[in-house]
Amino acid sequence: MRLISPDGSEAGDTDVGLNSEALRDMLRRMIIARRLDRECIALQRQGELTVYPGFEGQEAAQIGSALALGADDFVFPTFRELAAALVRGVDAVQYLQYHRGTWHGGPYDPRATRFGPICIPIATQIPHALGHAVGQQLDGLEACTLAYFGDGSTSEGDFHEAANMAGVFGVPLVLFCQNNGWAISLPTGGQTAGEIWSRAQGYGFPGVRVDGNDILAVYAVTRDAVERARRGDGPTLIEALTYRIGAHSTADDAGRYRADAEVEAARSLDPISRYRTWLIGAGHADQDFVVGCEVEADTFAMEVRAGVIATPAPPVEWMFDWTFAAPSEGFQRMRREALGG
Amino acid sequence: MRLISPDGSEAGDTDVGLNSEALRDMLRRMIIARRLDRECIALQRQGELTVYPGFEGQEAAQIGSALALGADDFVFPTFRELAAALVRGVDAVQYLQYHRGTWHGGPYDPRATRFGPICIPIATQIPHALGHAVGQQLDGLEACTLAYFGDGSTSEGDFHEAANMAGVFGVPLVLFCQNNGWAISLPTGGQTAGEIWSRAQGYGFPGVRVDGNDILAVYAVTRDAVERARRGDGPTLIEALTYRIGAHSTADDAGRYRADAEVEAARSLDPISRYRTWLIGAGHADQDFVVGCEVEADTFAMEVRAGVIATPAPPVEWMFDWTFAAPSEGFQRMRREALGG
Amino acid sequence: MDEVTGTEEREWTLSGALNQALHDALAEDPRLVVFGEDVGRSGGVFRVTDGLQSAFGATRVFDTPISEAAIAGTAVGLAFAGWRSVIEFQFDAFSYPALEQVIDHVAKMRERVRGRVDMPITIRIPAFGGIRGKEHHGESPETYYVHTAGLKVVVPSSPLDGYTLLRRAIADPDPVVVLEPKARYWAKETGIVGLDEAGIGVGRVLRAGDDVAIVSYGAMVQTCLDAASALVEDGVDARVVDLRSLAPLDDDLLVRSAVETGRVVVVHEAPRTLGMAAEVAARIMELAFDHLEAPVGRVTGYDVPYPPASLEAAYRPSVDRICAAALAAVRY
Amino acid sequence: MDEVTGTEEREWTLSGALNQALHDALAEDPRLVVFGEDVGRSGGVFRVTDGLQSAFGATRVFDTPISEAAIAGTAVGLAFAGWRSVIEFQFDAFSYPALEQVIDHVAKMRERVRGRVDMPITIRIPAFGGIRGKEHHGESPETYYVHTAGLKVVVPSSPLDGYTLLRRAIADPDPVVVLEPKARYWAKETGIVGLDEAGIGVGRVLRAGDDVAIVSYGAMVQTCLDAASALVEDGVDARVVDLRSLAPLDDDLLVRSAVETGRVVVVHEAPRTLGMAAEVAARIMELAFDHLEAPVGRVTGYDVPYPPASLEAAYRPSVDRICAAALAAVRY
Ligand SMILES: Cc1ncc(C[n+]2csc(CCOP(=O)(O)OP(=O)(O)O)c2C)c(N)n1
Ligand SMILES: Cc1ncc(C[n+]2csc(CCOP(=O)(O)OP(=O)(O)O)c2C)c(N)n1
Ligand SMILES: [Mg+2]
Ligand SMILES: [Mg+2]
Repeated sequence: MRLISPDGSEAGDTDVGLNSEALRDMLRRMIIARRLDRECIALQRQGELTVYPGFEGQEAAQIGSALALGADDFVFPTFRELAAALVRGVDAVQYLQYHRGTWHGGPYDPRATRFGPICIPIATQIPHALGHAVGQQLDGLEACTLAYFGDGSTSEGDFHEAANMAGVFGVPLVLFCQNNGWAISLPTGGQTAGEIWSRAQGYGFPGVRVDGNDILAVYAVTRDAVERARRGDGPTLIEALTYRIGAHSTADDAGRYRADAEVEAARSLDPISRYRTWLIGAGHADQDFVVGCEVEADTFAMEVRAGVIATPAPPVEWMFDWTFAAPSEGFQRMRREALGG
Repeated sequence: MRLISPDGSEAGDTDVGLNSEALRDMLRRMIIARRLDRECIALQRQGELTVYPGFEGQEAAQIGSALALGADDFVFPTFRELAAALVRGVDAVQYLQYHRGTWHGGPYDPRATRFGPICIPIATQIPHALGHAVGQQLDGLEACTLAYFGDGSTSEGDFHEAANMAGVFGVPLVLFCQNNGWAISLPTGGQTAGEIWSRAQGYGFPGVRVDGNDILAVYAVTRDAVERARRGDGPTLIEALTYRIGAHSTADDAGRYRADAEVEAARSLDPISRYRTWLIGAGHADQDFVVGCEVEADTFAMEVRAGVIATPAPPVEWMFDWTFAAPSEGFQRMRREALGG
Repeated sequence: MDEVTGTEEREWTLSGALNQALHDALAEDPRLVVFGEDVGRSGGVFRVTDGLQSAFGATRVFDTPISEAAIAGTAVGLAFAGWRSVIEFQFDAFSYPALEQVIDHVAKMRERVRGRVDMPITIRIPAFGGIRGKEHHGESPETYYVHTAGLKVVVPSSPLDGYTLLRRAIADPDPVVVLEPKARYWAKETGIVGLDEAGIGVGRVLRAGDDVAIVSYGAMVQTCLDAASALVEDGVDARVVDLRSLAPLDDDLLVRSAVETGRVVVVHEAPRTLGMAAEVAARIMELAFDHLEAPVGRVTGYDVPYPPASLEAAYRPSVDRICAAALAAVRY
Repeated sequence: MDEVTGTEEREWTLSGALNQALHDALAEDPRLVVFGEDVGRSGGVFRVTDGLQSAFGATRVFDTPISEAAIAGTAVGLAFAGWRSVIEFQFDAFSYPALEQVIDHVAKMRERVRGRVDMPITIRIPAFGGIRGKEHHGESPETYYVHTAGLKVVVPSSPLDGYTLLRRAIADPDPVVVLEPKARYWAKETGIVGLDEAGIGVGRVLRAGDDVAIVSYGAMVQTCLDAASALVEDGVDARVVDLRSLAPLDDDLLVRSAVETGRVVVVHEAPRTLGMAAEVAARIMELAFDHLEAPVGRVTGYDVPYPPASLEAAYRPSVDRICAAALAAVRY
């Protein structure tokens, strides 16, 4: 499924029901997200963040899908969905506490933002999304849960168990796979001999493959899946084909296993330039708008940088403050021992 | 896929390349297996065996598939493949040591019989079969590995991880699912909303559904999968539709969750009567042959009963004798402590 | 099943008392769900969930596919949606496929999100041996759970206490693993089920005695009581302590027992190395070293896989082994 | 990488020495395979498998999909086919998805088939904290493995010993879990790698001393040596014991240390409850009670999830905490 070609020309019906303002906003968010991603990599190099997993190249997949969600919907992300987090209204500085090393997966409030904690154990967030969708079904809500995961995550038992159970229960779940071509050093071809989107059939619900670098197409297929889920028609598996332009993380050297030529070829499919070309060509925006976005992005990146650097290390008490809602006397004794000396 | 209808009439080309003797042997093995299965249930009721999981109704699925294997092939079973074990030459009395409670999953020699240990943790034997097939591929053997598992087993992560990895490596593996309609109290419809055989597509290899009560059809599809594997063309997923006539085990009361009417309907699909009708109708055997098989089955069942009852409890040393190939001094001290007191 | 509880005195089996606890908890909290393999229509392998689905409907009490990791993960997701869960793993070893979810998320999630979401999850596991079960049906998994920071672990040894501990586990805002001694499911006790019994973190003395303290939990408690009776002939007055709660441990009770008897023997079915007795021994040494007249004794399973039915008796702590250890402590 | 080993003296990092051990084992045994996530083309997150695929080919050293349970299960199946495996789990917590396979089969299979098939499987796990890693990247999983009967567990604390222990683990006919202290991967040591060092089950004394024995393993050993040096100022002569092998434990060395010093402190990063120190303390009490002048001290991580990078230092045993515990033992 594709609506805009890599060169920016129309490849399908681009009227996905969004007005010019909303369409411009998509470009704005992609520009801001990419700028922030690059700032984070700089912050890591300068020792202000621990290992950081960049998402350059995946802006359309993340922002297009997140924009298709409503306020009542809920997201369970992996560790690479900062762009989607921004769409959900997660505060960037709070989010980056995770990479700053000042707290675990949920430094922001997952309930308030309806964006679950950053999740590192591969595919383990998918059963959480299933469970949350079961809860929405029990509560009879017209809302859904979306789980983000990568191509590599589809090899884990947790993906399978959650997808199959979601099919059995017919819960309002959207399984959104960002197939960015790589899982650290393993290309998708080494991850599976099948096609990820086609797994859905075996679970009894629809699977769809979309050009993950085409933000309009991503938005459209995700919105359809979200509506299906809210209607009570059950889960959908979406495979968004995109590409991880950078290394797996700032700790990884992709040069060891990946040819530069492949990356160059991928750059020609860039989600931002493609969408910008189309947006301006279709008369929804002009060059000034783009410049405005870039200025806004710079300012935002600088604000986030300042906020991150300003964040102090947490007090030692935090190590004990949230382990239990009802801690035992013995636990408190250990806490005192730790704080005492 | 079906070659013989429930009423014994031909539903396809029944020439699967077997001569009359081989065709008769299929009936003989099914009659003997069923008789032994019933004897085991009696032995359990009499306290000579611990909990026993019967396989009545699944004789064609097990025997038809096991007969399609060669001496160099290897099987990793679940806990319900006694009929297949007999085909592989596993000694029934040795096998039943497991249910006698005198030893664990491998009371017989898995290497000599090329029949892996009885496996209870659902789906965990499938990765073992994958690994064994990887070994066959490394050794460049023209042989394959077959994993048995049930419909319920396909919900476990281990099934998925092993199937997907097998597709990636293209190893000589046959994934043989006996869909007997139930997983203890859960009907297959509660296990998955999809079709089991169709999962294969998502892993990049063929999946096929066969009438699991039609021994000729089971034999044919398994033989094809085995030949594919030996040729180096990779894995095949076979879903054999059969039915668990009895309870999950002698400890289970199927009356709590299953309607008798369903069981009655299933009896009309019985694999033995159907095949007997066809075999005699096609002139491969006569009534005397059938009677001969029943007599042989009685004798065999009585021999096995005697062998089982004659089996003594193992010596306490056995608890320590095989934990390690190279036990430590401390382990030996604990052994002496246990045997001393 | 009774609709009313805690009222009249009657005879309970552990299975029946646990069933009543689930029934009462479901009746009390409309946002509690019970799910797992075969817990719905069939009522569970040990009948602990018998009748719950017909009483509360298939949305509150439901069967799942055979997917332990997803079962545990579903409970985590339900907690985010404001639901309280009781999940069952059919047998001890069948809780292992969910260990990643339990260790990484069930135990850590509240800390991970800085307390913004509680994890009121009860994990029921029929555990331990003694029923002539097949391999993987007689394991003692407590060490895996007790060592995992963020979990509470309880083990009832009797029907009435089973009711109390399961109700407390369900009501607890934190994840609680309830290890149900399957060898005791049909043990009987007469009384009134209720919440009067002590809560999580508190052990109990089942037999007074000042010569030696025999500390245990679960199915072994009865064996320890039998050993204590047998020790009378040797003129030994043994105290029997039922830990009830393995995490948190009742340190005060352990110290009191050590101080008052000077001799402690810990009994469990799990393999010795890093079994609960190691922790109990280490704590008693830390907290009551000067009061110890003898080393804390360990009467445990051996460091081997749980054996087949025919060897169960040789593997599990026996009255003889417990008495021998108690006498060794007394005569040390 | 050198084609020849054990010959010339040179400087080794732990990562390099482990890499050499794998290289030499692959060269020696044509039926040995190495597989896991990112171990092939990329050479591993910590470079431990660097260059092995180009040296031995993609059939002997291969990448797998992200399927830890299947990776462990594959090693079991390969053992049935007569192959020896070294598998890697990328980080401590990422070994948890395979726990069912490891507990039910890797550890039990030889016993299950009555010794007819050995399980020569080496499970490599970069473990423990200290690298400012993200959550799930700093766990100390040893208790899960040490308590599981049927497994052997070793932890190198230095490059040269890393070579020895990994070679011994690979050569062992039984499954061996090798916990590699990731904080020490780049620590340097000069010498000749070889198999002269002691084998599995044997610990070593890294610093002589008779006032108190500080017992540890892995990355903490260096911290203990630093503490021992600091203790000199307090006039305390501390012995430092590197366990090397957590299962089996070197009971004789533990007893000797307890008898000769009368005072023992055990140090590890894992949470305290049911951490290795509990077992060491319980054994020393069993085997050397009368020689103890003070309770065995435990300096460990706390019973909380491993904290974020900023709090690592407050969680892990420090020189100060170790010295305080050693002094408490000496002055008891
Ligand atoms: C259970 C588990 N195993 C291994 C890892 C190590 N790991 C971190 S990211 C990653 C690759 C994930 O690939 P994919 O799902 O495609 O996501 P991407 O990194 O491409 O966004 C791996 C193997 C992990 N985090 N969790
Ligand atoms: C990991 C695990 N979970 C649960 C069980 C309990 N159990 C034993 S058999 C069974 C049902 C298996 O169903 P299926 O795979 O269809 O095989 P069948 O019994 O029908 O032959 C279950 C849930 C188990 N043995 N292992
Ligand atoms: Mg990827
Ligand atoms: Mg079945």
